[in-house]
Amino acid sequence: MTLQHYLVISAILFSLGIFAVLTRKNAISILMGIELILNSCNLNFVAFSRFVSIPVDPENIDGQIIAIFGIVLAAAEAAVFLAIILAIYREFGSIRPDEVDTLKG
Amino acid sequence: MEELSLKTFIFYGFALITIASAFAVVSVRNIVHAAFALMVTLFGVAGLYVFLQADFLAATQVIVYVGGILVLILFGVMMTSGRLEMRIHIQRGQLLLGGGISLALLMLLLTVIANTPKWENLTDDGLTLKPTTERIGKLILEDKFLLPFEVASVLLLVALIGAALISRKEIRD
Amino acid sequence: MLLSLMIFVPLLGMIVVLLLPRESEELIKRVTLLFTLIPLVLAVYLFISYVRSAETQFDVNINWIETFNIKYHVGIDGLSVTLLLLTALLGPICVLASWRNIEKGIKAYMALFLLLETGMLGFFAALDLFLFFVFFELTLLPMYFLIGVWGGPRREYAAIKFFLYTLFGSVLMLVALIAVYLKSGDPGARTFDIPTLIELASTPGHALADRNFQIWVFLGFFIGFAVKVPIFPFHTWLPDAHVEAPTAISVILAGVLLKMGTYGLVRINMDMFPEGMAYFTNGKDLMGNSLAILGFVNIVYGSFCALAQTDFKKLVAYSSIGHMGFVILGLAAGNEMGLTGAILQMFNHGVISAMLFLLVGVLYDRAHHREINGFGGLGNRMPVYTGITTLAFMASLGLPGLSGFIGEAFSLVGAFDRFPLLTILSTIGIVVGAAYFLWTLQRVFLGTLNPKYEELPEINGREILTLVPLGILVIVLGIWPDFAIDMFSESVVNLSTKISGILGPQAGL
Amino acid sequence: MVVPLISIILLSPLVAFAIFALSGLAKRSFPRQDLLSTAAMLIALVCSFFLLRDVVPDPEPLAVDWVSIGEITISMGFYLDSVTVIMLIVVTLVSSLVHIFSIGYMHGDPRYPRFFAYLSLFSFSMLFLVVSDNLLGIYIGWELVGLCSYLLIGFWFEKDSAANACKKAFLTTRVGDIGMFIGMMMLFKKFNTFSLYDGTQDGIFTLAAAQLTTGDMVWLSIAGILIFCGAIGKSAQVPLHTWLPDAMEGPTPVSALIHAATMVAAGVYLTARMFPILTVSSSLVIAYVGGITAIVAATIAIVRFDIKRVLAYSTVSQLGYMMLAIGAGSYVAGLFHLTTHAFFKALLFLGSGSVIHAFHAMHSHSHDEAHADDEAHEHDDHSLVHEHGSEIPPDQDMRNMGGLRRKMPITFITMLIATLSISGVPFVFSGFWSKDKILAGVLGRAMEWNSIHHYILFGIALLAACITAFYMFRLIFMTFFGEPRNQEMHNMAHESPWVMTAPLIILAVLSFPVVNHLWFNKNYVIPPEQHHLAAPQHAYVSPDTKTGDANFGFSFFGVSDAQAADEAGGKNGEKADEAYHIHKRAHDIAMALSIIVAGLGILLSWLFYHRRRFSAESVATTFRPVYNLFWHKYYFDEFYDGVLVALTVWKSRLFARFDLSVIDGIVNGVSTVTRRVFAAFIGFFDNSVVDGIVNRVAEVTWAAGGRIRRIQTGAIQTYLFVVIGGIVLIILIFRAL
Repeated sequence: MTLQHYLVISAILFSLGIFAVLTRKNAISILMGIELILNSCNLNFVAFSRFVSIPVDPENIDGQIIAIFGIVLAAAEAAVFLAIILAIYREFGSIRPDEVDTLKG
Repeated sequence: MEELSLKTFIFYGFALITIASAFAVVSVRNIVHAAFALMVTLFGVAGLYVFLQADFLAATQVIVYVGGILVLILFGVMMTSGRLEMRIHIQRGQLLLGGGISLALLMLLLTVIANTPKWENLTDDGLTLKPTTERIGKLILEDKFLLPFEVASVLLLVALIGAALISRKEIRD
Repeated sequence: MLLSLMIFVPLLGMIVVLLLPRESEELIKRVTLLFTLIPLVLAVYLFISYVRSAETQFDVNINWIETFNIKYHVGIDGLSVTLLLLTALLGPICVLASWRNIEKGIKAYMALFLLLETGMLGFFAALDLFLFFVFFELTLLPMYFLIGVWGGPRREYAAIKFFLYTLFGSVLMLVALIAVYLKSGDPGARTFDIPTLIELASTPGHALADRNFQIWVFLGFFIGFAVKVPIFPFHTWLPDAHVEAPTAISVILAGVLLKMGTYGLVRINMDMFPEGMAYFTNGKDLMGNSLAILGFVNIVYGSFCALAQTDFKKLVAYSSIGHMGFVILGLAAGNEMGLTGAILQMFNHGVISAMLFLLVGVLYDRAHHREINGFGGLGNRMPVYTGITTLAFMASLGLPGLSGFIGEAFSLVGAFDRFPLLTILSTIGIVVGAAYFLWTLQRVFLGTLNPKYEELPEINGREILTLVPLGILVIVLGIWPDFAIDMFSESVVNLSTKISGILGPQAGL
Repeated sequence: MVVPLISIILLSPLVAFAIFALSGLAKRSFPRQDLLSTAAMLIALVCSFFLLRDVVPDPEPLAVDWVSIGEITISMGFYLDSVTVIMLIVVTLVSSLVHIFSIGYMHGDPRYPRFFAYLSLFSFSMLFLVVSDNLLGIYIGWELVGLCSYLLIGFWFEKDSAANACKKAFLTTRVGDIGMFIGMMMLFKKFNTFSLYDGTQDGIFTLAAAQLTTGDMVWLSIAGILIFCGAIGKSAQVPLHTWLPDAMEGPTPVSALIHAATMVAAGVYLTARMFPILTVSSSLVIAYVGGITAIVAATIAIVRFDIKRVLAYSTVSQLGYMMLAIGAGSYVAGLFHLTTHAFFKALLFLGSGSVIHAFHAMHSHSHDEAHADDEAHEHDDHSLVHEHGSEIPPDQDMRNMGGLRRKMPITFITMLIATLSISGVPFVFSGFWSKDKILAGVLGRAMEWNSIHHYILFGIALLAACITAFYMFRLIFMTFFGEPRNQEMHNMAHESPWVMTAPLIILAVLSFPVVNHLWFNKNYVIPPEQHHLAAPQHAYVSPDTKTGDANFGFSFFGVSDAQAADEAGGKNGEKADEAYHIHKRAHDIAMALSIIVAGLGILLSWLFYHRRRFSAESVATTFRPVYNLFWHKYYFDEFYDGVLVALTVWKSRLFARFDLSVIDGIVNGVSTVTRRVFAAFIGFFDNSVVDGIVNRVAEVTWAAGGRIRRIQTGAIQTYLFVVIGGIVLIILIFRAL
């Protein structure tokens, strides 16, 4: 397995995540897209850490730790995101982002 | 074309599962189905972690994502819609534009990956890492990542409290 | 080091004042007083420990901006130590004079005042042309605000006028200054150092010693200083500024700022450009008499204008113009008597006009107007005030035994040697001077008491305290002028030999 | 002993004044300033007498370096010769007596302590002037006495007339002082020193004498005349005499001390001090000024009714006399008359003060109120009698007096003695001797040089002597003889207390020739030599002034003529002998003539004012133009006020307006023009370009805002589209590059 394999997978996941974020009309779907993006990033970190550090220090696992932090971040983010979604839902009765447009100029 | 060993085969399998389920996440109309597809994706990524010899991370991925976040998402779906099956409505123009942009982005990333010589032919063949759990524990708790770790824990705390506060019913008081 | 300490102590004081809370006004005043007393003590020490010679002393010479060879070079000679003493003396007096009559923003006022004091002290001590110019300009800004914010009804007009006038002069001065710098040597060897420049300017064959160059540069500096002095016709900012400025600022304006002009004339124009000076004072033709004519015009014109004033402060302001004319006349003479008289007159005018403005301020604080004809018969109501005013008036009109006389008399005696006719005509100013002061004395203090002022309170202890040191100086210098003359006689002899070496003995108008 | 004594003389009055000034600054007043000042003056008087012993013939000045600048050294110090000592005694004596008199006269005045303090300051200044050895010192004293005169004339400054008078006095004398100052500058330019006598360096006199052989007489003459200008101002000579009569607004003791005995005589003293450098031409100018003053003032005095003004004009006239004497080369005679005049004129003033005191005591205890009240009142009664610049206060108006000799015997007798003295009644009164000496000196010079100028001057002097006798007796007759003209005031009049009469009596004694021996002993006062008279360019035969002036004393108190002649003959041989004979003859003629004119004057006065044989009014009507001329004091004041003062004020207004409109106008104009020109250009630029741009930008922004705001959909996904699309685009662009 080469680095490029992982990078390609990661890139596909990332693009799909972006696609979800851009096109879904449901906040929770958007959240899922974001989770995809985060996963692709974590995958990137771990892959780079693994392959690029081999000539220098094969035992380096810094990328993994960053990925752990990424997961932590994702967890926190998911919690807050859902809380916000709940609040919005109470306020607007909808979680469709295009209906939540009080900032419209 | 390289040799199709078992390991390679399994790797491609995981990759395929991951990508296919991710595609399902963004494409199925039922949000609950999407959530379950996401679960598959997350499993796939965990599998890929195993291939990268990140055992602890793979476990974490399964526990936190599948056990935590995904459940959270499902709760969110239930609490907002009142029913588990919820149709996802997509406009055509938006779909096309979003697809275009995503595709462009993908093409871009792929060209970058293909055209960066430094990243070519980097393999980890024949190298096995020692189990990482212990080292991760040490790195986090007594080495250079102590401070980020503490910050992350505070972040989690804050997120916890914040989420509880925001989602409270009587917010104005 | 002591000298630098003296210059920058008020600046430190300014910082301290700025750190104090706005509400504790008494504390601010006391702190300001303290920070103006320190330079006074230092100035007295310098005055006493100054060794009589023509050399500069207490020099500090360190690099400041090396690219242009600008140095922080300060030092004193007999002339500057005298004026430093005057400045340092007027500092605390002005603070005391501002004790009660500054109604708003006392903190900003005191801070600006301290900044002004640093500028003035630095100016008199600077021995680097650039530093000299920096300090010269440094006095401008606080002065602008002090007049423009705390002044009378037309303060903005007066402040702008003062500012633009002085700036106009400064610009010409700056041009001349740069010209001197560029001519002072090859690139790399150029200097702003005043003693060095003086030496170069008297080295035959050096670019600075060129007669034509000196004449032009002389003119540039002269106009810059002439605005400050002020010399006719650059004087009209003075009455306006004085009338609008608060009392203490008038005191500084007349007591110190005008001296900056004449000090510059001596320090730069005479000492550095003797050839240029000689061109304007050789007495051969119109140009050769021009400086003396300006002095004469200042005396007579200022005196006559003063005679016509009915605003007390304006009268004193015009009298200042007249009295500064004696300085110019004495400088134009360029001989020992004339120079001594001119320098003495600088110091004495500083003391006397300070007294006069303080006295006007005392009256203004009580009656809230300055119209001379609106008073009358105050002599009975305020005998002590009348007594001090009479002393100041007499000193100003040149009564022998008081300091004003010595300066005037020596200037005239010196000038008579070279410009007999102009000097004789200038004596008209003495008579007119006596006339307007006595007339004022009569209109304000003599005659029957104006019933409006039956309850006018007598001058109080604080005000007396501000006037007494000046009064003592007036009397002491009148009786024993050598006390001051001794300080700068060496420098004067040096200068006069330099000038007369070029001029020769011939007389002008 | 000399320096300590002089120091005590100078310092004691100064200390008295300083105590007043310092206590005033502390807003308290020293309890007995009167006694302090008087005591100080008496100390000075005693010390002055001690100094009599220390006089040496040709003394060195006792000087210290005052200012030194390079080569130039200006010294300040004392010069003590016989003239100095005599002046010291005169000043301290008169001053002491005036102090004592004032204790009575000024009693009850609200500013009583201040009066004595001023007197002390004056005494100091006058004494300083007298003892100074150099021109600058004299000038300092000169101006200081002027200040004191100013302060004392304006002592009752509530009166506008007093306030005007003091200002006028100071300014008028200042004009003269400027002349003196210019003269000093000329001498300094020439000789580089202010010292008169030889000390460590040569003084002006020596240097001038050395210069005379090379001869720049014009320079020296001009300098002499200019210095004399100071004396013209201070001694109230024509044309600067007008301040002295006005100065009578001051308290009467002041008039006696300053404006009769001492300060005004300082001019004479100065002229005498400058005697060695007076050239023939400057002497002649001085003599003429003196002569004209003598006659002009005397004629004005005839028609005055204010008792103090009469005395004031009399003083002016007598000062003219002294000037005439010095101008005619009679150095000793001038100074002699100065001393005798000091005593009898002080006496006359104090006597008149006694009369005024007697009168106004009834009005009010406060002087000023009395004056203020009566001024208005006076205006209605005597609208015709309009003294220029001021009304006559009723207590000084001789037309309110008469018959006082019984009411005030001491005042009467003492004033009569003084009047006899000033009128030149022969032999027993000092005034006769001094006046006679002047007349003789002038005539002697005239005969000796055969000079028409001096004959004219002699005639003037005789005429003035006659008029003097006339108006002085007019004063006595109007005041003390006849019937009281104002019964009410007369009833209230009384003799003054002893503190006032005692000084009168002492001065009366001094009006007899008790000090004459000082002047007749030729070894005591030695006239300085006038070297220029020996200079070759003068046609006149030089008389030896030592013998010429000093030797025609009648052997009454002084040395005999014969004795003097012997010495002169022994020293100077034939020429002196010849001069002596001329002067002897001149003296005889002058004495006879002076007795005749004095008698004539007294007789006329008696006929006019006592016997009423002729009516003064009818004479006045007959010679209306002449009377008017005298009455209006030759229109000097009108000329000064109407022309010189008005011109000065007009000029000052002109200058001020010029300053305000032209100079300041130019400045403001430049700023206006700058503003306008720039404004025209910048206004255009501003409106069309800058403002235009601004407005366009605003419009565009406004319009754009209207459109662009639609982009702000409020939908997050729209934004995300843009952001991500943008990123992709940017990367694509950079990749392409």
